[in-house]
Amino acid sequence: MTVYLLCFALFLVGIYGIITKRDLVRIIISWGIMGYAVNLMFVLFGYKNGSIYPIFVKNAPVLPQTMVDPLPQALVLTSIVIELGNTAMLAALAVRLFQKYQTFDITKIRRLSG
Amino acid sequence: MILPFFIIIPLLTAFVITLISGERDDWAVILSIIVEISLLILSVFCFFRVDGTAVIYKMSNWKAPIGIILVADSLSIFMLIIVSFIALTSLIFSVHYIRHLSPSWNYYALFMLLVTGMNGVIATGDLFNMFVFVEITLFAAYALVAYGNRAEEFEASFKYAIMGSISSAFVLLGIGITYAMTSTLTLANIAEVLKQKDPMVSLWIGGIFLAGFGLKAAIMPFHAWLPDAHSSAPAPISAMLSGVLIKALGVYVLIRLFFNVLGGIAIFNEVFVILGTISILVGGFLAMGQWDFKRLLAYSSISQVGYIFLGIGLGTWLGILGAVFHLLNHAIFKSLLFYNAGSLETAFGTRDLRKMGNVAKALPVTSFTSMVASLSISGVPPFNGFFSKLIIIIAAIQAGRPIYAFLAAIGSLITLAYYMKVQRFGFHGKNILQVEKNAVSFGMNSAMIILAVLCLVTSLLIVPGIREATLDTIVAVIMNKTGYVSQILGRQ
Amino acid sequence: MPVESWLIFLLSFMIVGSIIALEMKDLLSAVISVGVVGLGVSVAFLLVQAPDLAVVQFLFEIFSIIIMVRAFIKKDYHQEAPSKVNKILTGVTLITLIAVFLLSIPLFKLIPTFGEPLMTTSRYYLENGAAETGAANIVSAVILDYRAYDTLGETTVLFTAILGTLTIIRIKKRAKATEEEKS
Amino acid sequence: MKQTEGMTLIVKTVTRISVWLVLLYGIYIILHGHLSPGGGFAGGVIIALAFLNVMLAFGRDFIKNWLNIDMLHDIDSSSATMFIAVGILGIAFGGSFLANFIPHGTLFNLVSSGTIQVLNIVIGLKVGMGLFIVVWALVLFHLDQKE
Repeated sequence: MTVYLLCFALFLVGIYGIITKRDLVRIIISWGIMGYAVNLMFVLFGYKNGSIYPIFVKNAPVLPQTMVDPLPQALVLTSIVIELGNTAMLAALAVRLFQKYQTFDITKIRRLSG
Repeated sequence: MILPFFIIIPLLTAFVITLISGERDDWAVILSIIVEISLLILSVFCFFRVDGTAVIYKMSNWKAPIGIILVADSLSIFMLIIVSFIALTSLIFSVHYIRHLSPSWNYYALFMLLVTGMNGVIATGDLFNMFVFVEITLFAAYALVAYGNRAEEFEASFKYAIMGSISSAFVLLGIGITYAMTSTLTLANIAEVLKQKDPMVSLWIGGIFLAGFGLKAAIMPFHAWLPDAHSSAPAPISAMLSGVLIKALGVYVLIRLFFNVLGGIAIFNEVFVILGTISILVGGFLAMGQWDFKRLLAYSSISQVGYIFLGIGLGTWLGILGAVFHLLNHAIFKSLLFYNAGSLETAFGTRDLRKMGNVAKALPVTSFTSMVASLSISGVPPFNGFFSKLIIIIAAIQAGRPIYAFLAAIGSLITLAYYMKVQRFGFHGKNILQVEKNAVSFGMNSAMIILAVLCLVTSLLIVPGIREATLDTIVAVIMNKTGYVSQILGRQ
Repeated sequence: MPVESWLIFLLSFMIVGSIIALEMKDLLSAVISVGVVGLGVSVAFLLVQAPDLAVVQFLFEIFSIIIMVRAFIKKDYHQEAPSKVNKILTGVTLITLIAVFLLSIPLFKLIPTFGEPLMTTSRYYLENGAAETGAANIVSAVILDYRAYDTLGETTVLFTAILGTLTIIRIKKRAKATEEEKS
Repeated sequence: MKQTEGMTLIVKTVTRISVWLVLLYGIYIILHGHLSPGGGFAGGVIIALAFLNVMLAFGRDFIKNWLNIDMLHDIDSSSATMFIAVGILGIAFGGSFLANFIPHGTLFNLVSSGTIQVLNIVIGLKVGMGLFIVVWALVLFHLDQKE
């Protein structure tokens, strides 16, 4: 149970980063940290004590009962790729914003009224 | 059997557009319009074929808990019709409009991916799959919001991207915890397993999903990103965002999760009612003070979505009927208003109501259709807005909550006030403005006329004869909460 | 139980690493230290018997560092001291986040304890995954046969991200390349 | 070889050998996706890193004529279309979308798990080309910045 709490703490560190930090790069970084925390927690849900990776090997027959849960691993593989796509788009947006506003400070990027 | 084609066809078009994309984008335009028309016909055909029971399609030939299933009951096909219809009108509108910004095939490929994402979210019966298709829709929306290459658009798109990523992180956290508790991902199985768990689990999962998908539906506490994103996007895209995206990604998913999966817990219904009413009032007040036409429309979207949440939160038959009907109406007249803003922008190059003048003579179609849209959004009798708001208010009174009914009525008056302001300044103002010759093309005008006609036609849905065939089947799906689960598990 | 104690050590290392990453003055070192946290996640995947994920996380971590460094390297940008308003905001957020953390402890008790997952559906994958799909690596079998539709969504997400990045950075396919030649 | 672009001579000679090994390793990971850890995604990134390695070592102009960038775009979109084509073939032969209709062959040997292997190769191509295009776009973007 403590492992899940530590993952949730890492998630909260990410939220802390997004709320308090002012420049774009740190916001992208803290979103990355949130993504790591969620992915890790998802895989930790699937771990079974004393069991091995879910790959059958030719000459070492392994009982399926002694294998880890493969489903969270498949889903987290997808969410890691989603995380990379998101980082790429946020980085592209931040670069264009720097080109237009000459700063990364989100408080100075205030062209939108209201 | 037709269900997967709602995702395959637009996805294949997006890939083919990127393959054949040359210098000019006319190929992309023709292809996407043909595809959109075929999707619309397909969805209307499906709506009358499905007779109340859910149609199940097993992906890659595996049963429900093992593989992924696509589920289509009348609620999801109703949403598919709205998505394809508004997408069709947006495409017709953007043929000429996008030539002003920067004509290239990217726009049409991303538009097709946006439609794929929404169709995927609506059709799927699997929790993680819904998350993946929500991500596709959001990525396409970020790129399209930043399509105009101006500084405000990058700023709006960055803020939208950050809010979207935070909500996706919450949704993924929710999916993780749901999987840990129920160890299955199909919505029907989750619902069945959650019944045996202690209710604290459902509350916790519901809370996280409310935070995640509430952010996408821009309910009151999470509405901050919507005015920036919807006002600085190109007009057809903000029509898609306001009219359809916050409904398909926000309202539809919350209905599916909180009614069919979690079985309509009383506390969350109460939360919907309270948040909905706050959205109506605050959205209305904020819209009063706006002079930028598109920002005013964005704020009014928040308050109109508040009506939908009020209707759903009541949980009674009439409340849900009003909410579903208002969902359809709002998609129509809000898209129409954004098209009007777009045509004003191309004609006069400004969105500020104070600078606009006597548009009635210069752009007759735009001013007439915007009058129709303003009347129907503020609930003037012959138009559709009046009936849906009336049903919600009556439902609130019947459900024994006169305060919310009263606040909803006030909200409707506020809407009337700021739309009259739009009409007085925007369309019948004093200063004469010269307009470029045929700035507003035939395509833009025809899109506006189609939607204006629809504002009148949809008010016929209230007639008892037609209502049974259409709206009642949808409300029946939402009302018998566990019906969805038993149909899917029953007919594996 | 070595695995749990190793994980607790690794997770606390990651929390400290990410706090350092956020508080660091220079942008580039912030990006690098988040990269270290990402590699920590990859090691944690190895501990939890997920080799597939460790490889993918490791490689994608390298790629996100390359993209971030490539995007932010040339920006000589120094950060001013945080204003008074910002200090109050940080204080308030810290208190609320700690409160949320303490409130969520009873909720995390509801989850089955670490190490005993209730594997109702995935028991099916393990028992007849190799027979039905013919793949020895069950994770690949799940990704590409049982839930192939997820992976189709996945490739579309990557395709949209790449198309979106190109649209935002305004690289049109052929037009840009020819223009480059001329200029 | 003009010495102006890219890194020092040592790096260039080493990369000239190591790039082919890295590419070979990436293809190995993709082909053995259903037997050993890693698969389409991991192998694709390795291929993208191999191209990146060449770009860093030999400089931008070398990579432009060594690797036709527009061809990468076409491979990217055509491999995505192939993924859907395999899915539609699944409808035709295997009953429903993305069904595994190719016979599975015997366990543990190389060509064995029907569409899983085909899809692995398609994803490997897609991820490899796509990710390199993203980095190439950022490079091109910085090129404009300088002018």
